[in-house]
Amino acid sequence: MRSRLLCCAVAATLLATGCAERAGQPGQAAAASTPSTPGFLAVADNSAAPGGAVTLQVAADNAAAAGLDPQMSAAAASWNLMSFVYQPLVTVGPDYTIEPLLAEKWATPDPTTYVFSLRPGVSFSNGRAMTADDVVGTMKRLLASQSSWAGQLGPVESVEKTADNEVTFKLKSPYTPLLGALANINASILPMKEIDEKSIDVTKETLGTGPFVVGEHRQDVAWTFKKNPAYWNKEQPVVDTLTVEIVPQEATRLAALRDGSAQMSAFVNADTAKLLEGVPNVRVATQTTSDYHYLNLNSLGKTFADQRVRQAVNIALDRKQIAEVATGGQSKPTGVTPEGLPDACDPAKVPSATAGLEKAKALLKEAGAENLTFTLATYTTDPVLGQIAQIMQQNLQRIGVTMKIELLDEGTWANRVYVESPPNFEASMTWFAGYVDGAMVSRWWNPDTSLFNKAFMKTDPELNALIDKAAADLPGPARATTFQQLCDRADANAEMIPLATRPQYLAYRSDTLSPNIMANEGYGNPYRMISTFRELAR
Amino acid sequence: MKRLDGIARSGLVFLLALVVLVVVAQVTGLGGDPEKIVGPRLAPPGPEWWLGTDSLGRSTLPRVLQGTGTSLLLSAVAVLATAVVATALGVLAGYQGGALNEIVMRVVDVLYSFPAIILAILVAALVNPGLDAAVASIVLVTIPLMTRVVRAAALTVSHRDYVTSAIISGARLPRVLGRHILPNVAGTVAVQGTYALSIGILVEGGLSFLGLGVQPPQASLGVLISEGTVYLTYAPWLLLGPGVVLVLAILSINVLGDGLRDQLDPRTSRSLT
Amino acid sequence: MRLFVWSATRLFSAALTLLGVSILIFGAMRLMPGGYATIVLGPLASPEQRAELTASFGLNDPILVQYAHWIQTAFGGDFGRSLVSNDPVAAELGSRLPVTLQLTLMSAIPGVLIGAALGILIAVRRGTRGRALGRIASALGVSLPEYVVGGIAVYLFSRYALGLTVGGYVPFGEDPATNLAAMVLPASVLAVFVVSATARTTRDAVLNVLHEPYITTAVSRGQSPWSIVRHHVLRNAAIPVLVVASTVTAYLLGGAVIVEYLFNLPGVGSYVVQAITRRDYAVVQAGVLLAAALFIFTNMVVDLLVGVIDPRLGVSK
Amino acid sequence: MTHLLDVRDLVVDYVLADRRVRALDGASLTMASGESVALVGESGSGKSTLGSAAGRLLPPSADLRSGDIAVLGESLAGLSNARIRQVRRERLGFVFQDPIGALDPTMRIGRQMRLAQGDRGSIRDQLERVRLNDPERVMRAFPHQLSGGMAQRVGIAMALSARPRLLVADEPTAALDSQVRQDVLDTVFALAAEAGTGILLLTHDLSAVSRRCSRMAVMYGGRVVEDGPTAEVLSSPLHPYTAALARSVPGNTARGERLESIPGRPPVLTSESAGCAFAARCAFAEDRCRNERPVPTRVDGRTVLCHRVAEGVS
Repeated sequence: MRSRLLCCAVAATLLATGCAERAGQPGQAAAASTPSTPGFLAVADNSAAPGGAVTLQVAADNAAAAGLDPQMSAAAASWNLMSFVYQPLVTVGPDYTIEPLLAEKWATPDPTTYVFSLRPGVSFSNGRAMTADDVVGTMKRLLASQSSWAGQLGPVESVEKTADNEVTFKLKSPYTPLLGALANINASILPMKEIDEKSIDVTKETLGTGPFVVGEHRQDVAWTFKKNPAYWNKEQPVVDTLTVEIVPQEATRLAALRDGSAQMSAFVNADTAKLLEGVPNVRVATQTTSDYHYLNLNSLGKTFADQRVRQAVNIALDRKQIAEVATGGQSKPTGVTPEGLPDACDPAKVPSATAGLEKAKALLKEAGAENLTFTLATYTTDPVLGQIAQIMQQNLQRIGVTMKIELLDEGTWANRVYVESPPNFEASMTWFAGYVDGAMVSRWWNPDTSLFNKAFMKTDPELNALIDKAAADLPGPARATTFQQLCDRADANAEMIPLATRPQYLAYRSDTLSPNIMANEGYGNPYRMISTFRELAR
Repeated sequence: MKRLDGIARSGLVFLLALVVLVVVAQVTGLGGDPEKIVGPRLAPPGPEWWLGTDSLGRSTLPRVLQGTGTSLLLSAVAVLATAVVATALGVLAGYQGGALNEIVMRVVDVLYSFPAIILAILVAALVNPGLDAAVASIVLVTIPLMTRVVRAAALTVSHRDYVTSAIISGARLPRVLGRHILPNVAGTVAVQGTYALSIGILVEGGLSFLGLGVQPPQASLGVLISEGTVYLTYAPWLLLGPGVVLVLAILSINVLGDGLRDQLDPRTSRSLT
Repeated sequence: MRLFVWSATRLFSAALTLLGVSILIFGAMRLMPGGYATIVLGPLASPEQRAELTASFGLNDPILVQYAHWIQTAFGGDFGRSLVSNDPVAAELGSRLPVTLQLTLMSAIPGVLIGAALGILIAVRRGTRGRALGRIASALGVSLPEYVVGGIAVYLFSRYALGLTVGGYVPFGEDPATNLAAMVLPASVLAVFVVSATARTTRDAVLNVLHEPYITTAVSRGQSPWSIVRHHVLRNAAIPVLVVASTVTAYLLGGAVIVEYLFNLPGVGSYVVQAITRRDYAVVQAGVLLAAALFIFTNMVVDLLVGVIDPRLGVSK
Repeated sequence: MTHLLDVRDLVVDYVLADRRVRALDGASLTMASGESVALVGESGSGKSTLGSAAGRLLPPSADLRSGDIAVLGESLAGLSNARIRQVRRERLGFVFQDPIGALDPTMRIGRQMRLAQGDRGSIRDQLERVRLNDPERVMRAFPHQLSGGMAQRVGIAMALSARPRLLVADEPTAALDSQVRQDVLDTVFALAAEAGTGILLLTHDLSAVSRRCSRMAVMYGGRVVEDGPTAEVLSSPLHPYTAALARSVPGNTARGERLESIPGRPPVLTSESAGCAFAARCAFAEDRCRNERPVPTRVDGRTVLCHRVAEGVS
């Protein structure tokens, strides 16, 4: 089977590497090309003439309660759409490195102080220049809001305008993931002047500094975006119009790629490459992400109150087989800190990975739960969940445990897990976005701060201490040890059990589109470098 | 039972053969364990797995057999329930007429004017997906049509002379319904039953296509076919296996239905020359 | 006068049925687990956020109050706002109705006509081989699930450029060529079912009519077969055909969800199904009412036609 | 001279799903132009099959084994479809038993008359000829809005509108009540006589036969067992079955006399009958009758199918 997985378009060394102080224009590509650029799956061919149009197809539209307010949305689908219009201070480069965006450069005189120098010449799409006041106002609005992202910013003490184009963050205690958190769309800079004057309602309209402005939007049908004339990077966006069609059915998106009516789309099905095999001019690339599926055992419920029973289940799971079978070998087992992020822990070293099936049977015997039977509740919108469930079912049979599977529609599942009190499930499965720093997603293991799992997870002071230490440690071997201890502890508690990473499969028309796609993605946005996409063969 | 004509008979034979094969596979585990992962994913048909393997590496043959069993059983149970309810409602409405008839027809109209697939999804969401949701959806979708047909049949029968004479000679309602109306309506119920059976399988298939049908790891023809449609381009055998079985099963059911109905009132063609 | 009385009773029973549908759908949506807030706010939202959002849409009022309010505004043509997009539901349904109507018309009308013609041919042809073939073919047509036929069609027509596109719908007014290129394929996938269902019913109806004594009279008068079919068979067999036509239209109006999904057509059916999974009450209630109203309307039209064709049953009695 | 209708030894079977039924087992009958003949017999005797065969209107399941049937010298069996239709249009007329059922329920009477008549003559006149007093209303009416008598008059008007040479009336008045029955029959015979149309009246109403038909043929077991002038056949029947039939007619017996019914039931033949079909029920039957088929013999102006007719049985 000819593997057409990886594609190596004409490449050019892209970014000037540098130390903490970064400078340079993202997306600026030199002419020379090398077979493959580290950290990239596809690199745009800059010889193609600018202008033209690009059509993308995505699975879901923005369906946030707070409409288009970027600070309030919690779904990757919403983040991606808004990333065309709004921009944060910093962004994520290849291999999860933090790159400058609206902040030209930043300095960290001490672990609790971050001084950002704003990029000159940046304005909102209505022409008004972005100021430090916009940045400060945005951060204050975010920290005061009920958005889940407020917590992710960590222990922020103050955000002050310290010079004309300079904003300084003061933290109560060191918090390494701050830069990662600031790189997400939730933290993008809003037109605070207009918001304070109430001349704009951000839940209904958009006014950002990004490469595009919204043309039209028909809910659940399509968006059209136009080039933002006032964009600070004069050479971007390369194309004039961007159309984003909402197409939930994967088979239909595959068809659109076959007949060329769409130029790029993301898929969840691991066999996307196989399904598009033999179709001329279609390339499929696997983008590794920091997202991962995890199993949730309700430790406040009757069945899994006993830690030994939970550990037995944890030991019996074969993460390698889950990664191999459910995603065709393109995902990897992971611990709490997502596999692939800097300093991430090694899932092979956690206690459950080294204990054998006999230990699991012994634990069950000790706990008096030899022929344990329980039901796993998961949902249908992500088909991989059903497949993983069926593999776990066979893994558990090896230690005499019978697991029934209940595939619900997402509304019913969410209600039984998060709303009903007491929570109406023994075990459930879903996935986390892993973001860009190991310390960010591990915050969800502390029910007191994450709240959503307060009703089905015990508070473990020792684990919480490790979580806070992980956030405070500076990147490096010290933090790696803390992460490993954190992974081991969570693994022993066996309440929220990470399984395997959740890659995205990106397919695009190589005859009409020349995109820039990074090999890794922390916020589930395959179109992060949309402003550099070029239309070919016009 | 007068002889069914050729086509209907072959339909009946195929159905019986299918049921026997499914039962034998269930009992003796012929063709392998439907839930065990036996080989590489999406492997083409070969000696160990005659219909190839699915996206998890399980052999498709035993899953098709299990799926057929589930779908047929599911629809049969649903159709039986529908037959009982629809016959009761239809006969009462058809024979009694008046207020009862009006109420029954209004309820039936309400269900009938609900788009079938949406009714099925509502039920699946209310009763949580699974066997009972699938059965409930099929029952709710097939009851309106069947009640209407049975009512029409009961209406015509109740105008026949032999019914009037039974009433005149003092037969009470249960006797009239039991002895006179029911036997004559039974034929129509049987015919409509076969059609309801095929609608049932299609409705279950539609639910599975939208992900709300039978729960994994159990399979139904609908589940197998919707997965097969996804892998159509790379692993066509995933669709071919269950697809052929489903179409042949429904075809034989429909053809059997035609045969039964022709039995009731044989309508051979006539020449117009 | 009699026509007025007849239609008045029909309208009354139709209104009653619609009321029944509204109660059923309203109740079903409220009973369904997983309120709107849970889905849209997602798991990370706090209970207070959920409570505040639910209250803001008046979802905490007693169920009867909500129902009364909804029915009252519905009569005024305001079906409330979608909880997801906050746009008025009536507008969205208005823009989606033409898609479903066009899909229905493009598959029902040719489907019924071809089906009826086939049905007559099968019934009148005396060759046993012809009839057996016709019977199996029409039984096969009814047995093919749309998602199988659709799935195959989606693959074939996207893989090889055969002139028809998968998706890419634009309103007919805007660009008829692209519109047809996007609509012909889904319409023909649905037509497979329509043709076979109509053919089967027509075959039975025609066979019934052929055995009527007035056909023998016509033959005894030396009327040619086609004159007999044209004058006597068509009119008398029309009633069961009309009934199946209305059933099929009903199925297409609300039921063509799977084809709308597969071919990415912004129709009413897929919109309602998506709204169900998102617990977008206003959309589901309005969508289902619309589909039910259209179905009841088609039934009334068919009843009227039946009355015109067969004087014994109809209005002019 | 060519007969109006010439049926020679006609054998017809009906092929059903699981068996064959012999309806005509060698029936012979001739009619001269303008003659009115009554064909009498119990149901199952084959008279309807003979009537239908006269217009080649037998259903597809009918199988014409042997014998021939000719109208005005033209044998019907070999005719092309177009020709047989022309014969039906120009030479034949049919009136059926169910007056309302024989009319298309969805079409007004006027339009159906136009279909039957083509553009010959005015429909009003035709309806007046059959003594329907309000032609306008009848023309606008639908069949179910007419009474049985009126509908049958329309049927007759249709059948005679093309001035046929032969009118086959298959129990035309069976569905009508007695008083209307006589008027309808008077109308048919009067109009037919006026147009010189021969009538083949299939009936089991002997009283109607005696007053109107010059000749009468009695059918039993798919054969014509006695054929001759009506008065003589009724008054002095030569065939035992005809005698028994005559005795069972209520009108013919003196007051107080018991009506005699014929023991046994009419035969259902599945193939050629070895002997005389009536042998099983005949008081005078002997071996010859049971295993030798009787041949038609002429006895004082009548044709009879009975071995012992010469001995003056009956």
